[in-house]
Amino acid sequence: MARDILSARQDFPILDIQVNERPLVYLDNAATTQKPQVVIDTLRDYYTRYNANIHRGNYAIAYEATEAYEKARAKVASYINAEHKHEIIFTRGTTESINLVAYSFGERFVGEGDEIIVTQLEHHSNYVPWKLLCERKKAKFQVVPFDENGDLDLEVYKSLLNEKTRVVAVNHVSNSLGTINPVKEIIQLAHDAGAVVLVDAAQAVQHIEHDVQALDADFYAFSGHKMYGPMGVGVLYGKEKWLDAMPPFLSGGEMISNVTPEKISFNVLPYKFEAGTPNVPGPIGLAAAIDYLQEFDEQELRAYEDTLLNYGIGKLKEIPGLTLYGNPKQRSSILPFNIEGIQHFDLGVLFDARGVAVRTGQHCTQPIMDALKVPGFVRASLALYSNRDDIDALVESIQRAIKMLKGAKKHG
Amino acid sequence: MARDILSARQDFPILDIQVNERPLVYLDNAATTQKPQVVIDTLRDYYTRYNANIHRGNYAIAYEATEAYEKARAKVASYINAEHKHEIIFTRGTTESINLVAYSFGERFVGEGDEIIVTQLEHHSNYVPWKLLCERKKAKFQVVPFDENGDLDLEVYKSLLNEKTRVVAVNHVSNSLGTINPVKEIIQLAHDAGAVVLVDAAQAVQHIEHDVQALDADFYAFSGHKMYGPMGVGVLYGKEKWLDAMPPFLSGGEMISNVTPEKISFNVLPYKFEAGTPNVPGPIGLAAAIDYLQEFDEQELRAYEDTLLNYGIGKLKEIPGLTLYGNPKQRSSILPFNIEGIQHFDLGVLFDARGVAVRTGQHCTQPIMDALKVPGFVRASLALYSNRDDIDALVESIQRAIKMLKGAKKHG
Amino acid sequence: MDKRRAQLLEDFDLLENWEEKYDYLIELGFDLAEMPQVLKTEENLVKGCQSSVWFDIRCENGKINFDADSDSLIVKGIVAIVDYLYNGQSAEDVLKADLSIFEELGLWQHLSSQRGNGLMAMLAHLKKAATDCLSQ
Amino acid sequence: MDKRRAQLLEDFDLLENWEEKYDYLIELGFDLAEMPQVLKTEENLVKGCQSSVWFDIRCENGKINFDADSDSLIVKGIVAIVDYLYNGQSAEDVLKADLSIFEELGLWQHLSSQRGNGLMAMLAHLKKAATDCLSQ
Ligand SMILES: Cc1ncc(COP(=O)(O)O)c(C=O)c1O
Ligand SMILES: Cc1ncc(COP(=O)(O)O)c(C=O)c1O
Repeated sequence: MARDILSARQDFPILDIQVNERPLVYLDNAATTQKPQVVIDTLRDYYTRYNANIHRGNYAIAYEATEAYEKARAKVASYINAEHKHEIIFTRGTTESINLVAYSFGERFVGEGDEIIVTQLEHHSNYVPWKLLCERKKAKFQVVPFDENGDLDLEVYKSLLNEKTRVVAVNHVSNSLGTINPVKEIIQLAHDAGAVVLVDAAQAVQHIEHDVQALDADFYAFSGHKMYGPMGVGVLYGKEKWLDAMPPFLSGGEMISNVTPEKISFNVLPYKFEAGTPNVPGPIGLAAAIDYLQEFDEQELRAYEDTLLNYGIGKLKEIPGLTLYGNPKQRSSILPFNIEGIQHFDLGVLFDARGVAVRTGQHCTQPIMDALKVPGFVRASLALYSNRDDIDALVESIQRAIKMLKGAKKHG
Repeated sequence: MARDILSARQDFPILDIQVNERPLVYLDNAATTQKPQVVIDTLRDYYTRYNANIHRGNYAIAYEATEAYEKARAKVASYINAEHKHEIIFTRGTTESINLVAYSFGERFVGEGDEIIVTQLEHHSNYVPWKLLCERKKAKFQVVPFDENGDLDLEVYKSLLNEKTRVVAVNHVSNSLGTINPVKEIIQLAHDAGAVVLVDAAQAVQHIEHDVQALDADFYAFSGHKMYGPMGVGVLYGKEKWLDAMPPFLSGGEMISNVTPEKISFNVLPYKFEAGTPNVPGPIGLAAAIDYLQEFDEQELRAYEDTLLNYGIGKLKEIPGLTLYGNPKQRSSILPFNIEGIQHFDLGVLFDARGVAVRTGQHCTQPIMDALKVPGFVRASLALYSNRDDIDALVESIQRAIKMLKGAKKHG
Repeated sequence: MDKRRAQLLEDFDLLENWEEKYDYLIELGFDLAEMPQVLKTEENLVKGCQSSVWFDIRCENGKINFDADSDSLIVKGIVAIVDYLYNGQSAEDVLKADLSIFEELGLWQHLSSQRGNGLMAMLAHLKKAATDCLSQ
Repeated sequence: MDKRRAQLLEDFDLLENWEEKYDYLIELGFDLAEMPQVLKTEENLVKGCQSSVWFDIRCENGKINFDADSDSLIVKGIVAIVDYLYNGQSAEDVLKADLSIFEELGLWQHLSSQRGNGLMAMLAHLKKAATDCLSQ
């Protein structure tokens, strides 16, 4: 039987702390999520019982560590429905995953005159690596804009796609606006044009569908720390045919099969792309996070998060002077807003005085800010342990801040 | 007052476990070291009290996480005596640190016809990235051999150095033979020839001197997990002048100052080289490990480790049929050997049956194996918590294994 | 200057919680002399990550005078403290300026972890002006 | 084949600890028929990370026969188990072969975490030979 979602909160020890003499109201989940006790315990168990370097040790704790690490790979593969377990590469995070593809796939498959398409909704981590690749290779960098609702303009996308397009890089969920992009359609169109697609799932894999075969994604990247797992572990999924054809990225221990001064030959997948000692407890902790997530019914969880998001949207819209950014066809877990006449940074600081943690600024998405013509905004973002009390505390903090800042203005 | 080194053992919970019904005798410290309780507790404390994404959050736990992360940078800087704290770049480990330099410094400063010198004593992680760089850039790849004692042949080194030499990459301590290389002299000679030097300190920073200014190293790389710190964190030190002149390596969040479709500008040091969400508790845990190490007197610690190494060498030499590899002028913490007529892998497996963990194989140093003309060997390696009992257990295991394997042979 | 420091610390000490402290900071900001709009030039802009500060510094008879403003009310409060402590002081005194007051006020953690919040940059600007002033 | 499996499991079960189990494996290895030196060719070599295995597989009247050896005595013991279970069996039976016996013997963890230990490769060789054998 799946667990009651409202009971999740008790599993996260950090949610019990006090901040500035008030209980922590953590609404910066798009930046990083908190960790359930079981993940924290998994890390401690690793370090106190079977910490060892993996893959080459022939002793008991090395066997155990290797097995746990490789089982984590299998768990991730099944979570995102990869066809093969060796299509899962462990990295530090989404950023490294995307850079790996930009360097390695780019090295082999992108040349002068080729084209790469990203969108105006991308996080810098799925924008800058492609821009720099285009500079290195003299390829053309194309950006799909979004419309006034925060939805991608698919007509422009279609017009940009052509036989020179090599890569399309798009996020499934925008970390700034929460837009759920139609990646399945985007992928279909790209494939028809002969291009491969990298899906940045950093904000998607923990909230919405996460089936790489159903999407037919060529590459799929995400971070453990944003899905209740430890810091310092991320995933790159790649279709076997691409990973096989790509040259290695980082080189050194683990990814080598033969080394002489004349010639180096490389190991098989996935090891070819995992140079050096990995963050062994990272994937093991991530597997624990996936197990934890799967204690809940996935459909129920999505419904819960959607209902809470809509509750938040409704509450925010009642506040005079508040602008909620974007009104996309589908939205996930993100509440982006500003208050007229108040600087976003000030809001964040004043919220903190009441224990409410949100993010303010550009959210690593300067192209979005430029398009919206704002210097930044406040972003509250939800996780499975978020609840109506969190939203209510946020609303109360907004009202207090308005009073303080506008009151001061009058007085001043 | 510095602590008694023999008391260190009690701080490492894993050393109390049983393996195959015997106490664990962990002698694979060159692969990874175990973690003191204080490091494990630091990680738990982070995840239960102030887990947050850093540098951009304006709320209490983000302040605390950022401060702890940046204090860790300062601690590492002072541990290796870097001139500036922004010369410390956090990476996943030595392998990533070296790859960063090979890609970024290589991109900017290595061209066709240039030369790069490595040594035959290098770990693959300080060999393959340079070999691949040479292939990309059509540069010449030169290898300094070692002599029958396992010491580098400095005459050959001098003869290879010339005005075309751009980079010399050398480890301070060999992970296979334990040779302490004369890096100070090597650096001086390289500088005279106008080349920069990367020191692979993965096996040095926890055992011998670690003063980058005294060595005058241009780059200095090491791994947290080999110095009692957590997995998934490493360090690249680089002189400011080089880091400033180098292009970024990974790109994305954190390392950007301005992004438009036309132009990207990069953040200042050290952020320019830390793209994406870092493994925040990694450096914080590493700082705890450094604090822990500094509870001991460094000179005493080195003397203790040297005495233990010599005790081990003496004991091993008494075993008939045992070959101890290398006899370098100075050696640190590594005991490499084979037993005549017995396959190294079999030794490892049989040791494990008695709870003794060593590494067998090529130790990611195939060039060393090729030079010694052996397919592999056994490596026992020491840490600060190692003691004579460990060595005695190893010796007993060797004797048992000889009996089992040779006995079987006779019988068979 | 030391008296002013002590005064600030005493005032801050009376405040019960962070909300009151920020309230006080915001009030300080509103008491700051208004910066003439013409001085808010690109040149005088110290761009932080999330807020902007304008700073017009002048050397007059060996003394450092400045006008300043910020789009953030909280940052403006901080600017007001800098103003209270250093505006009109001798170049020598400004050269000795440090950020320890913000540490003592408990504001340091907040400011130091905001990369590019501009406070360090502000101070650097002031000191550079003071150096230039002395070498005139 | 199932009887042999059961026999092995029973034997292993009697052994008290890992030292005894390895001892038994080593003995099994010594009982393995010696592989003619001429068959230890480069072609017959299945190179593992830390040990080498030679494997000469033949299809004779729909049956799979092989000679094998290893430079590691422990691996040779494992080869002996493969020999005991599959040598001389019909190609059909060999095609059904899996590694579950090693799991049941408790050897799997040891073998699976040794990347490239050759056991998987050995099995792949056998199955390929069995397929070829059937399609002749
Ligand atoms: C000398 C040396 N260099 C580099 C490395 C690579 O370190 P890591 O695997 O932590 O990246 C190691 C350890 O395996 C080493 O011993
Ligand atoms: C959509 C998106 N892509 C990429 C990233 C980068 O992830 P990380 O910082 O974990 O590498 C993030 C998170 O910051 C994100 O939200």
